Amino acid sequence: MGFPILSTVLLAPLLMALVICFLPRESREQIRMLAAASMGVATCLTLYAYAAYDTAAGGMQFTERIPWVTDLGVSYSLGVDGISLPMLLLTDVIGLASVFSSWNIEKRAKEFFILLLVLITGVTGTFIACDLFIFLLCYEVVVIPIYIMVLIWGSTKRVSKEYSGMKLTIFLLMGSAFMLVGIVSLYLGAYPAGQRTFDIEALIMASQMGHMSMEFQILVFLLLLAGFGSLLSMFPFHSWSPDGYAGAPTAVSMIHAGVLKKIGGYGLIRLGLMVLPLGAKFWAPLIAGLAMINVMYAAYCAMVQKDLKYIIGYSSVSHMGYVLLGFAALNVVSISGAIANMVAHGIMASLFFSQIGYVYEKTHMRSIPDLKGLAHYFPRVTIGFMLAGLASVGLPGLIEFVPEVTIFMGTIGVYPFFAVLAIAGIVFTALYILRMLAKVLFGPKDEHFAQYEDQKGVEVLPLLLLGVFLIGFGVFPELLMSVIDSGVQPLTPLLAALSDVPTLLGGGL
Amino acid sequence: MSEFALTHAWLIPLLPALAFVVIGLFTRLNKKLSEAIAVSAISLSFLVSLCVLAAVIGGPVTMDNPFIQKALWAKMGTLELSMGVLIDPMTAMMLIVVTTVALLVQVYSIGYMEHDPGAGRFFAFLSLFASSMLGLVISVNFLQMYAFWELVGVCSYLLIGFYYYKISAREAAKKAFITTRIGDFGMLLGILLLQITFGTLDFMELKELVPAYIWISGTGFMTVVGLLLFIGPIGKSGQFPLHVWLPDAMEGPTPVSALIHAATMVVAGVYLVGRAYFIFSALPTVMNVIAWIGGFTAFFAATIAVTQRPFKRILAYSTISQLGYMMLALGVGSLTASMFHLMTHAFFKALMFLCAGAVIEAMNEEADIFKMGGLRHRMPTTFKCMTIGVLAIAGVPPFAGFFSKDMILAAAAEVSTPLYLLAAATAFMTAFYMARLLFVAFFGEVREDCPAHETNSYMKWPLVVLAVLAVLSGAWGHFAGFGEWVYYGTAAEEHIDFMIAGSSVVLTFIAFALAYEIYVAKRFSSYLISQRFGILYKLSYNKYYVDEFYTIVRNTFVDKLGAALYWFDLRVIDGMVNGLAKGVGCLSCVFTVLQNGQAQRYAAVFYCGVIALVAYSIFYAFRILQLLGGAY
Amino acid sequence: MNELLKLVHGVVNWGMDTAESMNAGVLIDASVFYALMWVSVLAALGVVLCRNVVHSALLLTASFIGVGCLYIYMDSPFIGAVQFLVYGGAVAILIVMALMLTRRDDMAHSNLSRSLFCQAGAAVISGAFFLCISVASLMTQFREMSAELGDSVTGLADMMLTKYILPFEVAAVLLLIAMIGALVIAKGAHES
Amino acid sequence: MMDIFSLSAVDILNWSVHIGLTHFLLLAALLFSIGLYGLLTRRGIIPTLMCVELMLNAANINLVAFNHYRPVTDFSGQLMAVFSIAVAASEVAIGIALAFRIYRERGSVNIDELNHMKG
Repeated sequence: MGFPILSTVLLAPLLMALVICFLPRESREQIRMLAAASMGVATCLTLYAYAAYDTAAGGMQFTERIPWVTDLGVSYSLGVDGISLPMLLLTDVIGLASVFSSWNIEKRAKEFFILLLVLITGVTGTFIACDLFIFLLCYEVVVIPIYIMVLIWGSTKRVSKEYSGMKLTIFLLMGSAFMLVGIVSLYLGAYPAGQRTFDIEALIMASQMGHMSMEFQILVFLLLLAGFGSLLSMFPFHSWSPDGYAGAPTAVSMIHAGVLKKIGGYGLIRLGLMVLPLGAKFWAPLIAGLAMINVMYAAYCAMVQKDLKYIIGYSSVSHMGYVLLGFAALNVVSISGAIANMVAHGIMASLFFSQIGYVYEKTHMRSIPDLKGLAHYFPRVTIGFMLAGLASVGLPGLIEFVPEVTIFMGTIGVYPFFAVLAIAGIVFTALYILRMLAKVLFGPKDEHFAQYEDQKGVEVLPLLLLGVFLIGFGVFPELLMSVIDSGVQPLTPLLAALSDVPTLLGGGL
Repeated sequence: MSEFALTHAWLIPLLPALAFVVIGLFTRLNKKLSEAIAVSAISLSFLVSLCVLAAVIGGPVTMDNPFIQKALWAKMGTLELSMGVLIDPMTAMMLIVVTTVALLVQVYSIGYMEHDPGAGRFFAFLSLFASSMLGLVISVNFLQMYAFWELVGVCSYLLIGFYYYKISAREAAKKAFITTRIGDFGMLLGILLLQITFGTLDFMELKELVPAYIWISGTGFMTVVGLLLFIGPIGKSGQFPLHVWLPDAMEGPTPVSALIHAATMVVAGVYLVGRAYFIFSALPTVMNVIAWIGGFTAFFAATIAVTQRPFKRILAYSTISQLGYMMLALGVGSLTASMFHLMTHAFFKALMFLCAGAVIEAMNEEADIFKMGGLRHRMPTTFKCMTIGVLAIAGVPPFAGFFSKDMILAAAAEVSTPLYLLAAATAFMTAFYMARLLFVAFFGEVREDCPAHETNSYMKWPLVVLAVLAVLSGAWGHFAGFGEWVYYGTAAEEHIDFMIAGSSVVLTFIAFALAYEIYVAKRFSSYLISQRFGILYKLSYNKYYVDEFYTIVRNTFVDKLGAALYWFDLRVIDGMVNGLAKGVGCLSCVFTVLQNGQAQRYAAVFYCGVIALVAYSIFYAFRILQLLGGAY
Repeated sequence: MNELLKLVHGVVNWGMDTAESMNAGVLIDASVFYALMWVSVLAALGVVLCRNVVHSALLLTASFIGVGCLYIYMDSPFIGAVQFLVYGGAVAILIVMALMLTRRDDMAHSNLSRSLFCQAGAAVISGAFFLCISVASLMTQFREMSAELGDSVTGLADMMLTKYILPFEVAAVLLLIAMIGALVIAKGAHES
Repeated sequence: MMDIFSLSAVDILNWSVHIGLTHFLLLAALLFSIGLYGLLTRRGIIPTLMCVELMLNAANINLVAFNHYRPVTDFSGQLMAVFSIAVAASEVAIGIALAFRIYRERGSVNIDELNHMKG
């Protein structure tokens, strides 16, 4: 392929961050414009890649490979297949929306946009990396900017922003520590000393050739599960996500909820399932159990929250429970449902955070008792809230419906008890979302909000951008599903072979 | 022409959807333009559905071989979700009913919303509702029906909460959505079970697979699926346990109540049971459950309606009661009776709601019927239409209600007499509370402070049309052979069982006379009667405290449990995390003791190390000596 | 009680039969060694425990001299002489002079020691150290043989100037630097 | 050849009379631990220096003893002792100079105050 699309998508934000470094501090407008331009370029290229992706052929496309550290077997190799392409699209769309939603940052705008662009580059890198080394490298690149951005531009509500920044970073680093051990043992276990490599395709080949014993796979999968689980806010490791989001500035919580959590899910599928199928099958009942707890527990916690961002934090933990449930059922239908749900939740959560961010930016209020009757003065924000709220409730015609139904269809056969409880989750989700919408948006007029004007000009762009995808993928799910299907289809022989593998406690409920 | 209509039936839901998009995005603020777009869209749909009706009557399409069109919606591995159109006489009838009532309600709301700033938004939501209801009617598989089912639920949430500045309205909207959502949860489970056992959700395919499956492995599993599926209609059509949201839904504007909570949405549950009748009719236990829930809800709602004071609330409970009738008809095995009653009920209930709208607007938002009086002089047309409605619902012969209700009573009589007696008692009470409503509101002397005046023309003409339909639909349906047209299994020929019909007419007249005595002639004071019944009256007036019970349940199981879990989350899980951090902290302070700057302290530590080394080497002296090769 | 008797009886018999079998030289040797040992050890204890720092300085000199005599006892007179000269003379005097220069109020109890707890700790550590080294040295079997190496001074001299010439020169340089360094530090560089 | 675990009273007395290498090692160890004790307990700088000197002396004894009682061909032990004495002497010189300077700067010679290098 002539033009290296993926490298440009990866490096455009990074190069622009470098360019911004040399701009003077006062030229806020130029900085914003450049940041938006770079993200615009990246998004257009991703859209082109998404359109040009040949679903019939499937497999890795737009691949680029430059050997980097040959004796370690590390190569700068990028590539996109049915699973990572939707994630890449998600990253760029949310990245662009987050740039627009942090349009009127006054305090140190230059540093903010540099860190934001570095963050987006890191996240993009993790999704398109075909090489574990690059995957880890980009993942570590992500953690630092987030910490700095939470510390400087964060907000101290129930918990001080230092605390939430610290908690966020330490949890992610602890997770990545487990993941690192897992990946290194994968690297060592896959091939003998001579031909060791970090390339994911090769690792998949190794596991299919049976280089890794059953116990090895079970243990390494547990390590990866701890790493990716804490990223995906699985039950015991979920406590960072509500605090993290509440403390973070709008753009960071958008990217964090929207995309960073999905790295956990993507990693679980790419590394957990494809490379360690026996391990995945063994731990599947545990994941399903935790997922069910995830859904119900977070939904209940969201019920009693007072702060908007906390509700969305817990709701994202609850939705990740569905993704985990989809993954644990280990069949093509539920896994493609899980991936689609990740994309859906990404867009929905970032829309929610952009609207809350706007309200917080204007009124400096985020707790539900203070905000009432926003609909009178903020019609566009209300549309944003309603769209995101109804999507998270699973309204057909919006993005969340098809993935959720697919997960349920895939899971109810395998884990009936867990699935029924998780499905009961949709009632609770409806309860806390509608309760929030009712209290915040509707109700009698409140003169206090008269002084603030609604979104106009650039501030509406996040709503438009994410709204288009929310409704587009909702009314025509085939656009999203065909790509995901082509990514998950090659898994069918792998999953079929798993049917007789022993599982934890002899299979789930 | 008819072929064109059939193949383009998917236009019917699409047109109002386009209207919604156009109004929503562009003409929301311009009232006139958005009204025009909305009404024109729904009238186009009405025309197309007329053509469809013509095609169905003329053409080969019957209940057994419907016209089907399908398109792929989403494909995941082996699972294929598709959308499509399924036309059969039942669908055609429903299309006509929905489009007619929607058109008339939209015309009515032009007048009703004259000086309401949010009119554009109102018409947008009405169009969205119309498109999703029509989508539900023509759906070809369970998933499409479930999708539009939820969409209709959301539209009712948006429309009930239309006056969002009223706290009661937004709470009622939330309550409506949550209660129907609980019903949807059960239905979704049923659909999922169907999917994993039969691998498809398509009605026609299931029609062959389900009877075969039941014949092989008995009705055990399918009963569970049937009951789960029936939970959806209980939620949506306001049957007994989940009926609480319907009376509160009266918070919405009256056209909304007329369209959604009388004619269309609430009958979606009945329509689902009708559409999936091949599953339910094969399961005797489920049929029994449906019949008894329907019968009980009818009786239960009628007892409450008798003592209610607000105009629209009486109509709401009467809707629940009539829906109970339809479920009863389905439960006793007569799809024709239920669908026929659905059609006639849609017309006269919409008529009465619109009259209620006119009356309440005239009395500038005063809803309590005991504060109205003698409106028959001030609002003659409304009074005439209201009378027609009351006579129709009471089942007085020439009007629609008589034919459809008696068909249900006849069907019920064949199956089980207790059900018939329950239905007859409900018929008596219906006649009584409707007459009470009419006499209290329209008869008696005119109050001086009542500003009532006749409504403007936009609101009057739909009333008249509906009144005509309320009169003719019964007779036309009966004599034109609704039975041969919409049936399950064998075509049911129309006949009137004079015994049942006669007894129900007599009951109705007795009820009218009783109501006249109490409320017009004031022979017995209603207050005294209510005192004598004491407990019964209090129970009925407070709606058997079902709402309070649900609030208690929600408080304990949702709010308190949520608070407990959140406390657990903060204390235990966060506690562990913070504890870990503190642990590392104080571990480090153990080592700071060794670095306090005093040289001697460092020397002491140094020598401890030396001693340890020397001691170690002494114990392992011999091995070390071998290592050194004994060169000392 | 009777084992004790048996023990004493054994010792007495030993005393009698060694007396006549061993020639007087060995005993004299041993007594000289023990005398010198006790001198230096007691002096060292004095240095450590004595309250007045001047007394401890003088006792330090006594200890150096005791050790010097031990060197001579081990017939290496050159090292003994160097010991007397360098340690006994220079170092001890230097220390006493330093004490005088940094006089503070009452010299009587200037030699303060730290709290009892630290003393106990130090005692434990040094005791453990002594124990370890003594056990180690007792356990190892050294093939003892007092080689007749002849006069140590000439031996040392030619070794210093032939084989170890480099360390010899380095030691010289070291001493020079130490002297200059001491001057610079004591004088305070910035005043000059 | 001495195996200290199977000793009887007579052997001890025999051993104590014939002065051998181990006597000197024990002596040196005793002197060293006394010096160490002094080092750890003295407050002042000069007393600490004195104790350091003691410890160095103990080391020298060992050197000379090994040279004397061991079958060696040259005087490397004693040579080492000479050099160590040289080093010790210079060390004392510098130590005293530092002590003197600290006394003038700080006004006190107490070690506890000198913890500015605290971690």
